[in-house]
Amino acid sequence: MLPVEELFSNYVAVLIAGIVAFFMVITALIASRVLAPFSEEREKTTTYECGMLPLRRASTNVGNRFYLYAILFIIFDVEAVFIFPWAVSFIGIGPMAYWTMFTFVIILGLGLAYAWKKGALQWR
Amino acid sequence: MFERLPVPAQFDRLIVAGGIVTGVILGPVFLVLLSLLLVGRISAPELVFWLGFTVIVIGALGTVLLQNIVHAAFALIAALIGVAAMYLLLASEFLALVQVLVYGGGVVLLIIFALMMTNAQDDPIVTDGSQKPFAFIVTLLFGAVLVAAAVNVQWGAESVSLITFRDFGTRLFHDFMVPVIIVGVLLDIALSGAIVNARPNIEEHSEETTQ
Amino acid sequence: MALTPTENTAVSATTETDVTTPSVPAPVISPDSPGIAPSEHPLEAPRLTPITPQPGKALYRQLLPGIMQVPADLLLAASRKSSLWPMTFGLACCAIEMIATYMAHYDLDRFGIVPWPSPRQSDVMIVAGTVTKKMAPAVKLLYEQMPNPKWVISMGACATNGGPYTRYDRVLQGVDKVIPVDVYVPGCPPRPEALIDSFLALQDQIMEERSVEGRS
Amino acid sequence: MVIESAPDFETQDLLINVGPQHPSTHGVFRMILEVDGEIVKDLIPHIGYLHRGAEKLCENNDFRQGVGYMDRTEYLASHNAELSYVMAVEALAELEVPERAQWIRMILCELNRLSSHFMFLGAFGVDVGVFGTPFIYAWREREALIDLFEEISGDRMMYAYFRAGGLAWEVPGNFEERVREVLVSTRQGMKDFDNLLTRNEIFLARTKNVGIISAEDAIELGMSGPTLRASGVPLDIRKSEPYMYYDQIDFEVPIGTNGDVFDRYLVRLKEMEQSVSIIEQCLERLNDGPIMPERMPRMLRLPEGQEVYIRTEAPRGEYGIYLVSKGGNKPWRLKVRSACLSNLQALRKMSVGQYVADAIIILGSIDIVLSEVDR
Amino acid sequence: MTSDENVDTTNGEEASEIAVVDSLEDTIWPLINRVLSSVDVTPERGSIDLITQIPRSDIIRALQILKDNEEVQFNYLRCLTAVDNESDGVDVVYHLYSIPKNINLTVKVNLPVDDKTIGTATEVWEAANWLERETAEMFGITFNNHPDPRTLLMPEDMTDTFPLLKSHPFAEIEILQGELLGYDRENQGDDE
Amino acid sequence: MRGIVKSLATTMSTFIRGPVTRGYPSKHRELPERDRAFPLLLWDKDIDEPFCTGCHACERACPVECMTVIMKDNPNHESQDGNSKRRKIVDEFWIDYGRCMRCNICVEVCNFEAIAMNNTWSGHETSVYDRADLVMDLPQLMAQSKSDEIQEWVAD
Amino acid sequence: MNNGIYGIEIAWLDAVIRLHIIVGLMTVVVMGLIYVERKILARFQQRLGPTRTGPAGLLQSVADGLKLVGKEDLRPRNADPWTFELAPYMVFIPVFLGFVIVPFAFGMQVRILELGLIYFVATSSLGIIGWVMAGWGSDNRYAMIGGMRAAAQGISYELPLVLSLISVAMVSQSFNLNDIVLSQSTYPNLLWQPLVLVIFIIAGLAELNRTPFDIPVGESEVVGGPFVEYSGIRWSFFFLAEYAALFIMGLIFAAVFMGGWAWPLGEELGRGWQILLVTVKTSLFIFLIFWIRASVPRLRIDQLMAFSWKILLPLTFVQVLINGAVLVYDAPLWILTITGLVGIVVLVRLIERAVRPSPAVNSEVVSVGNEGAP
Amino acid sequence: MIPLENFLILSGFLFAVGLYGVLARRSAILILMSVELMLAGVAINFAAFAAYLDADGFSGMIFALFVITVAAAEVGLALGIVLRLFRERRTSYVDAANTLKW
Ligand code: SF4
Ligand code: SF4
Ligand code: SF4
Repeated sequence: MLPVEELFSNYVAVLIAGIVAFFMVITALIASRVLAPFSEEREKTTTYECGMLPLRRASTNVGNRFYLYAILFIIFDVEAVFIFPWAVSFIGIGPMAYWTMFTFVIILGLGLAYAWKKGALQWR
Repeated sequence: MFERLPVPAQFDRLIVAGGIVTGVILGPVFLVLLSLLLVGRISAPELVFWLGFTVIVIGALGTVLLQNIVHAAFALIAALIGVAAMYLLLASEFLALVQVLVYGGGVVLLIIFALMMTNAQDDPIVTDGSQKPFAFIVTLLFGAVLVAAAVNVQWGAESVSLITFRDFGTRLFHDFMVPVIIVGVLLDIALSGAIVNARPNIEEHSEETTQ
Repeated sequence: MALTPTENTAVSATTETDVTTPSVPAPVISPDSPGIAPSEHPLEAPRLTPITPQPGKALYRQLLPGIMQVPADLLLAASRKSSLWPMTFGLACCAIEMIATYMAHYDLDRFGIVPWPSPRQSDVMIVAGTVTKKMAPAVKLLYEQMPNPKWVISMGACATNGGPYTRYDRVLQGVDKVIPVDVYVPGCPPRPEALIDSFLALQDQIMEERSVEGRS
Repeated sequence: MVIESAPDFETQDLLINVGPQHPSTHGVFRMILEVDGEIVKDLIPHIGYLHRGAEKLCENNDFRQGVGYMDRTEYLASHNAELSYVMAVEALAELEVPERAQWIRMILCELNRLSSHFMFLGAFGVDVGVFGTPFIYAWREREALIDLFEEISGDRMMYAYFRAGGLAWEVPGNFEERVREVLVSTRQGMKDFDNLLTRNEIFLARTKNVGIISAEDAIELGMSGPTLRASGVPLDIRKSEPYMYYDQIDFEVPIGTNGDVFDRYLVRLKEMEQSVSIIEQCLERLNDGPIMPERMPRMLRLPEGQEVYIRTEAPRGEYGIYLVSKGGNKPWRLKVRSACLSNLQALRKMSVGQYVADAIIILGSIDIVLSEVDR
Repeated sequence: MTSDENVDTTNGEEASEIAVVDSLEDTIWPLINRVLSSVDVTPERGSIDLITQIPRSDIIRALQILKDNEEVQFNYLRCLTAVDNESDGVDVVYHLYSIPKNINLTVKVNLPVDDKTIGTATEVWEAANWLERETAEMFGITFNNHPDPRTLLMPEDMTDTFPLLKSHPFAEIEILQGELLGYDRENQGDDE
Repeated sequence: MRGIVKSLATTMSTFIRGPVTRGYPSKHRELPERDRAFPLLLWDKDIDEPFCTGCHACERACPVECMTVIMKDNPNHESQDGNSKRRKIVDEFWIDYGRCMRCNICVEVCNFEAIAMNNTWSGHETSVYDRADLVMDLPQLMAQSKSDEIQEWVAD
Repeated sequence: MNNGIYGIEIAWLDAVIRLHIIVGLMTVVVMGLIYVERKILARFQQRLGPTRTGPAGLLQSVADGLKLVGKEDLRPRNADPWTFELAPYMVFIPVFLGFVIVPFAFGMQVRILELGLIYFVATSSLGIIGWVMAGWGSDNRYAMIGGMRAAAQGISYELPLVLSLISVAMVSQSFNLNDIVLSQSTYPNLLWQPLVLVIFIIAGLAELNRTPFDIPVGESEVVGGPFVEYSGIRWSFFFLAEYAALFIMGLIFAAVFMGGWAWPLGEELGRGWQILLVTVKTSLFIFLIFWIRASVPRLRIDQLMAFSWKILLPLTFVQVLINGAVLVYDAPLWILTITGLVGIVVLVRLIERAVRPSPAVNSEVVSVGNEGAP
Repeated sequence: MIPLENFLILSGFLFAVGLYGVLARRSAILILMSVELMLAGVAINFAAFAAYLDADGFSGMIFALFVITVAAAEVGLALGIVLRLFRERRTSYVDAANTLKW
């Protein structure tokens, strides 16, 4: 096979895996629908809240701590994206590529340090 | 008569859930494509392309049309995963995976966090003249121009060339060293900007609440 | 005297419930007996109304009628009885003995019984302890939130009929006033072994009632 | 531009309802947490889900029957609860308890303290998040203790063994060997706990400097028992107002310095060591003799117009019985002073400003018994 | 002074407590009397602790003095409860303890049946908060200025009766045996 | 980290120590002789009648009022040419096991040593499907004693 | 592209067959894992674990599964129907996709992807969306908090995981799992990368939401996290996904650090040996996870985040740079071993320092003597 | 094989839909999401041209990578601003931000 075709065939396997998993779930759901009892009691579908009726609708704001971490994550995820190709090619290119990446990592390390100092890593 | 049918009331949920999404929309597309494939009218990559195309169209339209913002965010994931499939068809495994990694795991999550934080649920209904008709016309015109440009030009290329990952890395770090470092600086700037903006400012916040 | 149609249906309905839920005693013995004092408090009645369990229906009974239903019933009942997941739900002193039953010396895990915190994932509710009138609505709601099929074990004197605290008017005289109970374990508190015994009894009951519509 | 259906953009603080059915509320306690991004801004406790009128029922029952209700009030340390009750009755009826009965009572109370603290350790370990293991270790040891109690009194939890004037019946013949045997396994269990939790970094990170309450606040809120002593107040009724023969026994009262959750844990662990030594000393002094006073009326009647407030050091703190008699064989008023109720009052003060997860271990560190709180 | 004939110093209390009882008369009462000189106090002897009667109007002030005074420092509120004496009204009882001085005191206030209101001790000790809430809903006592006068133990909708009052009835027992189960003496064929 | 390693070592040591489970339904542990399950009536083997005279002492002393006793004249009394010394004897006796709190008071107050706590496993394996089944009547209460299944333990 | 029967390429058929084998294998292994976990945890806790369903309790998981199929599955009234219903798919499918790359033995995998490790990371990052969907869709506070926590934890520990995998890939000079395994036929990577091994295990625990990082599902706080409202079969898919992910993580561990099927026997030996080797190595990882679960408390969310961002991330960065330096200047590999061990010591020190913030607030229990209260 | 036009049409479609979203929606977060769509379309364009027309150079691929990168950074920064807007104004609608100084 040509390399391109091999790539396709590999990812077709991924597609099929997704479809297989999907059908697994849906088959089980149908089996459950057939085998399981059902009833239409109204109280049954109230939101579980430790035995009490729900206080308010749940969707209220959930702190922006998580948000700061998500921003950090994206930045460093992107960094990892640049490290991926570097990791398998830097030996071939030589020290220059290494020092490029060194600088890159240090720059982002400074970013992390800045975030640290600014208290973005602190919960409170 | 219908109430005597042995179909439980919940049964429709199944159809609603997995059903409509894949069974009703994707399913026929998939079946048509598969039968086309079987009779040899299209090739496997084309099948994947059209499948991905459908996903992207649904996802993109969902993103801009759905009322519920959280649903729109989930539709965005579908669109972006479809885009990843496109990268695969363009023989760039790496870009596809990066697309999933950065968007699926990162950007969409960030958007969802922002939604949760701002407690935004629905797009508001605007009464005194919406921009929607205007936006629609502009979009239509713009899209027509793009499509016309794409179709009318003879591009001349017929096959995709594969790029090995190692070559990609070599090129990137051989020829694009300075841009890479600039990207690093850019990321730093984005990081600090985002932190400065999003960091809860305690004093301000308390002032806010007391007002 | 001929029964009017409505009376007729009412009678058949009650007999049906008797068949399907043989273990649920009538909540009030009789109106004129000096049994339970009728509730004097105006607000008490709505919160303490017993649940009338809606029998669950399973689709396979319609799809696989007759001979096919038997193995399906058997298989389901056998798996249900070996994987009874109780809700972690302790009310009072009996809860301590219930915990003891989960622990190393008695180890309910041997029977496939593992506690889950949410009613959505549990099959059995062990009412272990005194159900007060303040708690009764919560017990009721939790029972209702459990998906079918579900069972209730009333553990200890308090859950059975108020036990030592039955004379205090803030205490519910038995949890079967609000939810249907399948197995009663006496004792104050019952030994862990007694609780295990009640699980065995429940397993027997599940096997026996495996083909009764609405019970499994 | 007019926006018609602008959604509710008020930043609401999330209200989380914990309990009455929740794996870590130790029964039917309920609290509503007002949370701002994982940090507790306010905590509203709700109790009373187990209020079952033990005090009222005791007023209707005579003194022998009351013992059973006391058992059920403090079901993790029934001996200690019975002790307060019978001591109150003895104080009013002017009964003299024979020496042997006192020593046996002391041994049993301390053993019960051990078993109750084991329960705390187990539940606390689970609250902190170990999957079941501490609970199971705790019950392994508790089971040995419970077996012993069962051999003595016949029941695993509700002993009904102390009677006004002495004990219901004589302990079995091999009592001393059995106690020593149990102490061996108890020591092993304590060591297991020490190894499992005390030095574990995650445990330390979770418990240190969490839920601090100062000594002044603790006293102001009427806390007692290990929860108070963890804040550095060496108040132990066995020392300050000795009852039974605690003044003849040599033991120490561990106190904490920081008043945080870890101190409460460690104080209890150390207290268990002291209990073991107390039991050993008691065993040495145990001698033969009667277990009931010579002349016991068949039906106890108390003098008119008397009252007494008896306090003892139960595992959770001061367990007080306020007994008012107006003659007859039933108490006129019986009030159980519950240590847990007062300790629980401090929960709000300890939890505000902490994380949600901390609120749960703070609750665990108070070690409440709901039927004592609500009675 | 109702007093000591009821207190037998050899009544089975332990040695140390005997010592405490002995010293009650000599030390604590003069001390309290001195401290509360501005208040009208009536002493009484309990079995172990000293009991003082304080009139309702002075009670919070007296408690504050007892807490703040350097000589006694009753900084610990052990217990707060009430006793229903039927026609004689309701006694509110405070059990105080001084950790620094290791002394106990019981303070009693009598409230008439028709006006069960009293000031709140939460101003003095925070510990009184829940205890007063409990006492309030059990006896129907109103604690004026209580910071948080919600119900504590009762169900929210059953706060109109007060279970610890003597007049509160017990519930009927549901009995499943004997005649109620259909046992009929006549049918048993006894030789009655 | 070292503390975590110590924790791991502790769990491993219990891993090696082996299970402590008592295999309950297959193996019944020996119960202590004082075990208190539920009260039972005793049977006087010599005369073939229950010890109980139906004197109501236990009924009155029971804190939870779960007993009902009905007394009758003993047909087997000496005055009626019987061989029994009991003038009165129990006619009917119910104990509601569902409410009994196993406090042992009924045993202590009985002047005739006619009632005892069941200290065998049969007293604990009493799960029922209907709570009315928990009310034991006279034959059920005496069956165990008649068949010599319980070893009575009396506090001295 | 014409090598197909009726236009379907062999590769497709091949993939379908292999994936169906995987489906069977996964089901059996997951059931086995659940059973084994219960048994092992029981043993750690001196219990017996399931014994009564089938011989030695072997059928326990089967019974559980069957019961869950026969259990009513509810959807809360207030839940968002689309999100609620689609969440099980979004959780399960990404996990299942991971099976495409994992090698069981020589030639025994679904596909050899050139960028296998990146693929693994990308799919596992998709799963987080499913958790958030479940949490948000349930309209339940616990679920919501659990979902948010899961997301925050997932993203925080993905970075150390990615970077540790990059470190290994640098040594093996490939992201292809097959090449990585082959490159270890003499020395496994764990020799060169001990620090990375530790970080991988920690981050793997966090990605799998296992103790001590199970705060999204912590029973004592959020009652089961995002899945509180799920019942019956839907819930069981979350469970299935969790254990399948555990299995995959174990296989990745075996392949990346322990030399998969290659080390120490090489690829000449038969399939049986290779499978045995992989099984042993995977079980090692899984047993370690169960062991940790039985012994260690749960972290708090802020500690968990701080641990990842302040300790693990800098350490992995340093490790990547050191790897690069050693490899680019062709220095001997044992330097990496030494730096790795030093790194572990640093990690231990950092953890211990983080636990005791400052000696001033350190508390000790002191005893008073016999003189009683003041 | 798939003709290049298909990809170009797709990218044009994505860009146009994104444009519609930017113009028609009010919530700042939705606008950001639409911008993401537009950027994805652009990136597909780059990649497609690189794959079809630039057999050995693949600068287009690298550019697509940079686009993805920059898009991620943009989202992070922009959402930071949205959050700020939300905190100051209690809304996330762009119309509320029309006053420059507040
Ligand atoms: S039955 Fe007895 S042990 Fe159980 S809860 Fe009631 S009083 Fe407590
Ligand atoms: S058992 Fe004893 S006390 Fe009870 S009625 Fe019979 S004889 Fe009397
Ligand atoms: S043991 Fe106690 S509760 Fe039971 S019947 Fe006897 S006296 Fe009544």
